[in-house]
Amino acid sequence: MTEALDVPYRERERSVTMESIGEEHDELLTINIGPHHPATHGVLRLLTTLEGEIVRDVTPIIGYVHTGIEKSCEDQQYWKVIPFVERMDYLSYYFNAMAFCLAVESLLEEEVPARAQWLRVIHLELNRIASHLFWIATGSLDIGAITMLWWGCRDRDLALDLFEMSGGQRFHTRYFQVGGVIEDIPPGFEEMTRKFIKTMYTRIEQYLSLLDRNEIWLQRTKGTGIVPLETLLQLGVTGPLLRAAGHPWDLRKAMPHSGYENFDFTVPVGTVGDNYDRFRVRVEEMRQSLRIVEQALDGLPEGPYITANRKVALPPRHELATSMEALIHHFKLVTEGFRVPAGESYAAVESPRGELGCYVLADGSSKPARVHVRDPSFVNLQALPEMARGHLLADFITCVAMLDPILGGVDR
Amino acid sequence: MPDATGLELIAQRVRESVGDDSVTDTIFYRGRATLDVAPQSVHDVIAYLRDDDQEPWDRLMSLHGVDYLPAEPRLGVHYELLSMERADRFNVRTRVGVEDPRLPTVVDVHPTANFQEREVYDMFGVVFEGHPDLRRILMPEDYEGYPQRRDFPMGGEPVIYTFNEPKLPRWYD
Amino acid sequence: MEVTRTKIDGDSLRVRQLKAQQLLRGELEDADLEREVEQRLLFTKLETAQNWARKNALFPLGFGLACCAIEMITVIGSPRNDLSRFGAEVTRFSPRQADLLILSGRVSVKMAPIIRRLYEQMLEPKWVIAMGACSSSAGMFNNYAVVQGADKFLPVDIYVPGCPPRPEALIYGIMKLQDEIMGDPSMGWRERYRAEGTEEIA
Amino acid sequence: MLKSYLPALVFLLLGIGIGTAFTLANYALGPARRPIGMKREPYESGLPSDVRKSFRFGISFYLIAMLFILFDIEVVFLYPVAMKLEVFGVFALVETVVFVVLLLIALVFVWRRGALEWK
Repeated sequence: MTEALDVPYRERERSVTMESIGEEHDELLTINIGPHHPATHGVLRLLTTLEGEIVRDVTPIIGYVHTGIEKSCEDQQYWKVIPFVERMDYLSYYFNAMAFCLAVESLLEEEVPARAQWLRVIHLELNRIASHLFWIATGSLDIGAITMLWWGCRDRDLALDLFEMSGGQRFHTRYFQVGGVIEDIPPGFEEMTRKFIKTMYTRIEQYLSLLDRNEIWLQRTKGTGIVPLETLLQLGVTGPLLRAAGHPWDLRKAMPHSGYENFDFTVPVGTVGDNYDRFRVRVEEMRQSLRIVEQALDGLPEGPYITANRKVALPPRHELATSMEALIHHFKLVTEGFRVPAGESYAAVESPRGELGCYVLADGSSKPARVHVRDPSFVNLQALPEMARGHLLADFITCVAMLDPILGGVDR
Repeated sequence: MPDATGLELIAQRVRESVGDDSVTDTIFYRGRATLDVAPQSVHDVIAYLRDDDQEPWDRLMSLHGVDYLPAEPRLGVHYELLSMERADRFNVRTRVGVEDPRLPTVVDVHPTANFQEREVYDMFGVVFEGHPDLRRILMPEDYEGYPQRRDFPMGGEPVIYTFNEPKLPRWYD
Repeated sequence: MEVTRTKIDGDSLRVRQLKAQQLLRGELEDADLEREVEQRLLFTKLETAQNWARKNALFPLGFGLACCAIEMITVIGSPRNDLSRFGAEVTRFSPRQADLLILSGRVSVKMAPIIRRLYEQMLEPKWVIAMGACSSSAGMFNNYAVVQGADKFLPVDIYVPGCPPRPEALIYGIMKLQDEIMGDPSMGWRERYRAEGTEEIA
Repeated sequence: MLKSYLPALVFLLLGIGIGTAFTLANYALGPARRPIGMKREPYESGLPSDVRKSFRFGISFYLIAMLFILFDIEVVFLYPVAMKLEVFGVFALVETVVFVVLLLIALVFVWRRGALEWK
């Protein structure tokens, strides 16, 4: 492995050529804001060419946490793929599982009962809040507000307690199954969620009171990292970045799936498209998610929490003792898993960072032939050089913070 | 999602404007419209669908590669198109053989394809002609082989469970 | 260092304070002085004192790879279970000022030489915690892209199981590391449970 | 005469003593391990660094450094006055006020000339 390092690194990174900067400067400094750096939210390497404090050119180089998840998924049965897919974008794990389940359900033409859909929406929105809380914690840490790290992590723990209560674990709970949800929510879940919602409304006021009238925060975020809307659309950027630039594209409103149409919530849209708008759009999204969870809890329908089709869903444990069919179904599912008829499907979900689509190719066996996840951070990362060229290095770090890339999803 | 007839209409329009042999097949399955396109005319079809068609598909959401190993033109490349006005999705697919996987790039039509084409090149070995900076994006620069092809070994280590491993080393080979 | 605790009630506490005051003012004579000094002083080797100081001032290198990094930041950042109780919550981002490397996340093949370089640039004496299943043994990613266990290219001291391990699990791992720094014989479960025949097959 | 400078001398010796003690303690107390591999290499977020020794920083950094020295070191002069204000009496107070006003004029001049904006 060491000889690979003797090759001078610069020659291998041919893409950073000086032509793009015009005349030759002896003061140009090409450095790596590299894989190990406090401000890159993971192992993202930004090969930046600086002239003094001005960023002249940026080349994101990724792949440092590439785990070959899509290749591993091809070796697992369908219901074993969910833990792999959840670990791609490790801050919004429910959204990965949701996209995969939607894709497989559309292949199976499986109808998910209403209660399962509403439970899924509750967990998706709680996960959006938890993801935005972590973004506001580390994002403001990059800009200098250390208090936000303690506040953000403190409130995020409340949300993770809810996941632990319903799914059994704080992270990657594998709560979503193909065809519904693995377990109904325990009795105390509803009160804890309502208490969480009440505290979160006041906590969001606290964040805004700390940040929104803070002169340093306003000067660092207002007017920095502006990218014209047309460039964003051409670069395929979706999510809060696009909405902050004034384009109200939200998959939950445009192409609602799994019951989003019967909740009323508004889509926050920015005007200028700078970092301050991105900050306000995400904070407002947290409030809207709270409203959605509140409405979902009020109108949670009764009924089964997973599809009754025993070919796909495991039968309940107590039935195994009595009925022979349940035993056979259970045995068939556990050993070989359910078979999906040959075909392809692409399902997209609005994750906290943008459109998260999952493409599944089924070849009739019980293992997917190909699972590809279109990760929003991977596509949004292409907008980073547009934000940074010609601005100060400090604003560049703010842009990375407000872009909120999750490197697990970028590198898959 | 354009239904079966809508798909045929689109295919018809594409054949007229881009070329008769450009569209090889149209598949409508489980509510998903897929247009199979000949490899060399991908760029023209996508440009046509974006600009001159009466129902424009102006956004490219995802570009990903697939390895249909048993089927003959093995490597497939999918273009997930999205129209934000009509909130509708459409899929264009091309099939390329393994011997010379060449495809014209669509970066000039949709700049978002830059990273995604590099990933398809890195994982499947499909060369996109005209791509501004075609290099490996996920694997190390000097990595040989295209990991996500189905004939590429999974790698990793065999997990040893047995207690008599010292007596019968690597019995599973 | 056995520490015996005796119950101090009201008046004997007053007596102790007066005695300490006289000791400081130097008014105690030989017999009293001997006994007082005997009770107050602590004799130890330089080695133990050094380890004790190192144990309680671990500087972790701020090093996040994947999902375990989020749990590590929660351990450092969230007030509920934080690391400042062990004096280890100051994460330094330059290897020159860090002596504990917490490998939080999956170690990919492309990242391994960089981690090796960081490890070599760290301060002596340095320790490595492999946090989570992925860095301990590549967890469920038994494929081409992940190094099968960080101990293939780094000497790892503590393996913390879990995917991701709970914050309390990481803190327990750090407490175990502190025992190891003190050279506590209770480490090494194989000796404690006399578990012959379970050595890893290299 | 030597009497009045003794504290300064002791302070100087103590400073040097503590400084060297800490640097040398590392060799005495630290583990005797030979530095392996890339210990000597410069740290650039985990990658081999290509910054040439001949690299010269831009002129703006020099300007900011000068401004910093100009305005920040003045605080050092205020300390002794603040310590012994009642001994020096009103005269010292007036003098420091004049001193600060002069600095303010300099600051306004620099600010108007635009040296504070980053070019």
